[in-house]
Amino acid sequence: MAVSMERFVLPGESLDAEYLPSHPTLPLKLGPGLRHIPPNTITPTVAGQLCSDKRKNAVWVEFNGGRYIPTVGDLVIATINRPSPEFYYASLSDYAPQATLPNLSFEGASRKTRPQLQPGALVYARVSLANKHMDPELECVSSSTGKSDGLGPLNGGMLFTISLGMARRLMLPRPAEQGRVVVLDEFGAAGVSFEIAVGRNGKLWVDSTSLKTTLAIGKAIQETDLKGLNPEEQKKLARKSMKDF
Amino acid sequence: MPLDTSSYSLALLRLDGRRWNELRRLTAQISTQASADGSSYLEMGNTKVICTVSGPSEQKAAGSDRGERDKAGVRVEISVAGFSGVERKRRGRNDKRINEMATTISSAFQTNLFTNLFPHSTITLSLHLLSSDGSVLAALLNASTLALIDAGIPMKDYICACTAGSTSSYSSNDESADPLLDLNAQEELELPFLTVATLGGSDSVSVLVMETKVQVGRLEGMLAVGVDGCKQVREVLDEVVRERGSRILEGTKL
Amino acid sequence: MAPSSTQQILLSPAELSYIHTSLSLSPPIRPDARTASQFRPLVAETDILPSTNGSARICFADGTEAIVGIKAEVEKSRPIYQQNVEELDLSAGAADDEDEDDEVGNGVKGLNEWVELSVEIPGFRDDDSMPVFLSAMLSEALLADGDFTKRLWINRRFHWKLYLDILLLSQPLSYPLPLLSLTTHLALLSTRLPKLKSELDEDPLFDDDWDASEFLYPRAVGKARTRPPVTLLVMAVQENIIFDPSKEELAVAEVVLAVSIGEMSPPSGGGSMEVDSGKGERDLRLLAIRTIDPPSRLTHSGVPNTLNTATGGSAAGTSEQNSSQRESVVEEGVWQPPRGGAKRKLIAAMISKVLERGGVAEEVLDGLDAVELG
Amino acid sequence: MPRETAPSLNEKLFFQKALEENLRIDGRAFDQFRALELEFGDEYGVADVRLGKTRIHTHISAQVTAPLPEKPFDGLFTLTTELSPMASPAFEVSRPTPTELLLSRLLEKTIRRSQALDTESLCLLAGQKVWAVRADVHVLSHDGNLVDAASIAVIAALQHFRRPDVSVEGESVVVFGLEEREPVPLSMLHFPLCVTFSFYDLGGGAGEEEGEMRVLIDATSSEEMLRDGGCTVGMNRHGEVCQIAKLGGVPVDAVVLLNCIAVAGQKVREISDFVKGRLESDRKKRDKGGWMEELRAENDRVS
Amino acid sequence: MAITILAPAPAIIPYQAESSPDDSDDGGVDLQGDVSMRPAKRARHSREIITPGEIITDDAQWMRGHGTYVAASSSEIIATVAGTVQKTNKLLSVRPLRARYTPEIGDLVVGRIIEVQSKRWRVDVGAPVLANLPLSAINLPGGILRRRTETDELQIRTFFSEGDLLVAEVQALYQDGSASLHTRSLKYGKLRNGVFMSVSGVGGGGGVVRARRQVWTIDTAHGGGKVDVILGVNGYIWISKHVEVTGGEAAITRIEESVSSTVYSSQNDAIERETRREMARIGGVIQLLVTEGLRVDEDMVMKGYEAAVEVDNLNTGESNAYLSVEKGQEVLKLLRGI
Repeated sequence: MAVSMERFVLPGESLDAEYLPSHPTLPLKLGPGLRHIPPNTITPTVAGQLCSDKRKNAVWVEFNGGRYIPTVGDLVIATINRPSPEFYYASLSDYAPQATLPNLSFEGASRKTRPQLQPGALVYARVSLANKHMDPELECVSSSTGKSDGLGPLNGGMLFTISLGMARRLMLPRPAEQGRVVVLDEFGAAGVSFEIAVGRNGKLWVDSTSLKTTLAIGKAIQETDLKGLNPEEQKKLARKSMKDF
Repeated sequence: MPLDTSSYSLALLRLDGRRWNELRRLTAQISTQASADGSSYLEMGNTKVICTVSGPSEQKAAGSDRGERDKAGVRVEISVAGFSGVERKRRGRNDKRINEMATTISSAFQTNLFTNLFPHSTITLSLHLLSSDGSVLAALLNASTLALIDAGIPMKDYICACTAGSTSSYSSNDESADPLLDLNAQEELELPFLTVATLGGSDSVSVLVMETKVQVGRLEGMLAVGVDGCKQVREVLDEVVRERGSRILEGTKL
Repeated sequence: MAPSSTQQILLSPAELSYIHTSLSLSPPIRPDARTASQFRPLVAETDILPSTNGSARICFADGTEAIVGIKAEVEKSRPIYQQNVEELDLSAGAADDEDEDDEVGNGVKGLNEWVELSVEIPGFRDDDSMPVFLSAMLSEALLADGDFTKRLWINRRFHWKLYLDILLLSQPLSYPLPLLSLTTHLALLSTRLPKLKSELDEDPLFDDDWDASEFLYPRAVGKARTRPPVTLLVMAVQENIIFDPSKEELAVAEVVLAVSIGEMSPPSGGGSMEVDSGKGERDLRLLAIRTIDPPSRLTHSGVPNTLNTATGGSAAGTSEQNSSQRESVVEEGVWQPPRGGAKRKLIAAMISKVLERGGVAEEVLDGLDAVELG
Repeated sequence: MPRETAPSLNEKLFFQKALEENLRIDGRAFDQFRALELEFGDEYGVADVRLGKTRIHTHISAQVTAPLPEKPFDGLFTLTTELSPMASPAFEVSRPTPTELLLSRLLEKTIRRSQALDTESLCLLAGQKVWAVRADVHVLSHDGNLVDAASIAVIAALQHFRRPDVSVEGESVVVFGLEEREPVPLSMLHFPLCVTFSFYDLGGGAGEEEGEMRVLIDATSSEEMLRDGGCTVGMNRHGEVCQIAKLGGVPVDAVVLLNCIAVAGQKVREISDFVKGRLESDRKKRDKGGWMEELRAENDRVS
Repeated sequence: MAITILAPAPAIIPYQAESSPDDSDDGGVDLQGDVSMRPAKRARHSREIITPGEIITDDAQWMRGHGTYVAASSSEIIATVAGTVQKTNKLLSVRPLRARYTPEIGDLVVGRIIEVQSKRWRVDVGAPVLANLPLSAINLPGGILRRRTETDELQIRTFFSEGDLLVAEVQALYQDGSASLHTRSLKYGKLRNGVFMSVSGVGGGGGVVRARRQVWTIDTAHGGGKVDVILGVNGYIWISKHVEVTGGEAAITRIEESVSSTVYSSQNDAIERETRREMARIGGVIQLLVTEGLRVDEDMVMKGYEAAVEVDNLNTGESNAYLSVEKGQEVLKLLRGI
């Protein structure tokens, strides 16, 4: 992994070329939180950690906070609001516009055999369409393979709210030094079995055999998020909460 | 002018000639208005209330869908007639005290009615206070119960309400204070009191509102008197419904 | 023109056509078979609220219900300077008759601002057009003769301030004006004011005994009676004049009038609209007329079979053709909303039907008189 | 239009199961308040209360006005509440929600109607000049239990507030600036606080046999959204109940309610002590070097 | 007299203070806090009427039906509405004295179109929520078996438009209690040539009840000819001039064609004034039955109508179809006499 996190940037500051990756052939890719002002000024629009990937020649700002803005390809946990003849209306977060989830966008769904979701049900879905002035659209099936890939209704368990940054951290495959959350590994290593789904919209769904375990895992992540615990502290936290059950 | 509270001893009568645990004249009629789905007229002493129910009917517009689509919403509108009090007074629609009563009534019936039987519909209660002489919230609740029964909307049980007071004002800490049932406007002005509504004949309290200061020790007695008063109210309301029902049944037999 | 209906009622073209044709027959056949001048039975009671000076409740047969409570409070009069009187009068009110100023001689004088009238209709805000129009029409009739406010005069320094609170208790199914007017009439009839014990311009002192109180409208037998005004709704379909229209009938009306009538004591000034200078009989006077926009204008017209594709006809190609064809085809049994205004002769006939000796107004007033008071 | 996401079915079920096992989502005991923090501003009469993620800012101000004609000997005391969309997506500007209505009504009943502030002491010249004290309650962040937090904020701010000193000679009133004379505290008759209980009916259907009733204190916003009923008790540390508001919701046995009132009394004493402690330490902080004592002594000599 | 003014019905039962609260059964205050309630006692109180909260039975063999509920952790069946108990096999339900119409499959209803959507109509049938009439559930003109086309969707208003009345059958019920209607029979369709009246919201044996026949023809007196009466189970009633189906019983296909040519018409046929008067009389009779809380079905309407004609004949002077209060009483007397 050629990801590097070099410095903390503030909105509006000018970025020196030395911080930007330079690749001989690939064009420079700007990720979230950066803006290109022609001819060749690049400034951050948010405060956060400037990250760059030399191999892909990409650069972006890692930041924590703000509202969730749907982006195509994001995995999210949505709450069904109400059904309609063709869609389910679902909400992703407070303030966000309602998303639509076509009735047939489930694995193996047809007119006759589609899942019946009650208002309030949770689904793990992928954002398939996100335009500025349109309601986002979700899918629970891969349009190319027709497989669910683990998407679909989430039964039981509990939903926790986490920060957007935490949601991203949980989903990125990174070593512990670069912000990987180790608290879950710690639980796993202790033989606790649980299921987890992370939504980029700042939602975390946890299910396990007992209520207490579910709560402990959810709260451990929330606490790691809130207090910004380092790996050592995370391990301690996990061990402590495991004592309770 | 403070009341002479010494005259309130259990053995004695109140200013209007009632005993301490006596309700005022409580009368009611149901099906008073042909155009409404349900209606009632109720008098508790000189407090007079009319209630009409319309619905359950299709929810108006999409603007009102506040998540609760799997059950009926209960909307309550209270209008206080300008001539209801001693002095003529017009109350705006934004009067917070009235809105609080409306919220209370709505919330009490939202749990008592089987609203889940009528998804995405609205039950509208329209209450008119024609004359007020104490126990207003109680009268409104009782009238609502009757009108909802008249409208044939399923409910767990009657919600019956009355007020209960205590002869000692909050400042005096005397132990000889006695509870009083069903206060009129004058008594409400002078004495600490609470409004209590229970579910049917049980001790389950659906609404309990107290707005005057009272020693915590007084409360138990007041509450006990109030809860018992609600049971008496239930008997009366039940009689009204049965009377009306019998009359309908008689009429059907030809 | 006053707004028509409080609720747009939805009737199918076939229903409208049926009712309209029935009402156009001579004599008309009303949906409930009443005669043209017959009223539906109503339930009335007065003096129902002890905390008011006067009150009444009326239920109409269609289930609409109204209650009126009247409260009087003693108020200090604003000092009036004679030269200002006319100006004040104008600013205060609607249709005040200036001629009456001659009577100021004995010092008895009323101001329109001594009466406050409010109309409350469920589902409407206070400043919506419907309640505002209704209260304007009701107070217009009440204050029209300038005689009413004189009853509120106590002495030169004090007067009664009269609050009329008119509540519609039911949903406004049909046009509520007649209901509200009749209820107000009864409430005014039952209104009593405490007997004055003080004299002249002292601070007023009243008799505590409610039994000694005096009616706002004294009911001495034999003397010339004065009664509060009533406002009736009259509608016409072709030549037929129909009273107490139901909401379905209103939906096909071609002309709708709200006619306010008052009964006078022998007048001192000149009432121009006086119809009959009776001797001991009711002396009725026309106080106000308002045309009401008939809701029938807002209905959709029916489609005749010949233009209906669903019934084997052929629809017109364009919308213009369509409307012109509809205009030209006049078929029996197809509803056409009425257009244009009313003939003067018809309006005159409607008014005289109300006011004539033995006419509807007399019967209504007789009926209302018979309601047991107090 | 921003809207709040209603709790999902999963959350409802999980929460209910947790209650059955006597667990709360955030691990508190049923009758435990969240961490309470109280800070005072540099100015007098500014209090900032945090109860978990709920945060309320209160500002007291006073000015001289004419009294109401029907109460010439009483000063004025008004309470205003503001719930801005900043606090929660459920709030909208200029559209009062039931939450806002109840917050302002309950504060009104608990603090104003119970005469916590001695309005007679605010009278300067009968019928002409009185102090008008105004408490502005701003909800900065809403995570449940606004009423309790707001009552703490208002009561603390009222005790912290100092109004300018005045002197009355005949018909003339002189208001001294803060630097001219040491401002004086308001005269308070008692210190009522609110404790809100949330009821959860685990039986599902109510009726006579509802055996499974859970009562929580200091509910978070999501706990409030799932509750079947609530009851707010306003009382002071002397055991005087100022108001009770169980405004509908699930029926609760009378004995349970009486129990709640007893618990409320205990909580009010605890919170009162906490507020007192914070006021004391704030006073010490301001009183660096004891110059305030000195000033007071000087005043004594003058008078 | 043009106007009849009645006094309100005195229906107030004054509350009687119990003379000695301490020895009465339910009165009295237990200041000791021992305020347990004895619900079982009230259950015995019952006459014929059951009121909400009343325990109907604690026998576990019964199943709960409409108008009842079973409290958690008990087998007691408790009433939720005021009305009469109905036992169907092992099903126990309470029929309310008065309630909004609840649709049931197979009901014949009269409804009014409230809203037109792209592929369906929303119909007011007096139920808590509007009913649906899908475009696919009506007979299209030009043959019953014709396929639905896009043109039909575009011309949806030519079949039914806002305000139109129709008679239909409840075909299905959705989960939320709303009904789906159909008019796929020659009996059903748009209504014309008559008047509408609504007597909904009556129950407890009064008002329109589900009966053997909801639609029949009256051969009226006074030369009124034949009049059709449609009693919608939902309390909406249509009274119209009877239109003979042309062609008799010849070829079924012919009937279909001729019917379909007028089934969506909103044009009335010519109707005699005598017919109109008798229709008004029938309306008056139904209204009378409803205000008296009587059953409205074919039998009662026929009897009532005959009585009304008789009363009218007894009156000297011109025949008047209007049922005044006095005449209504006479009709009732006749009815009760039978």
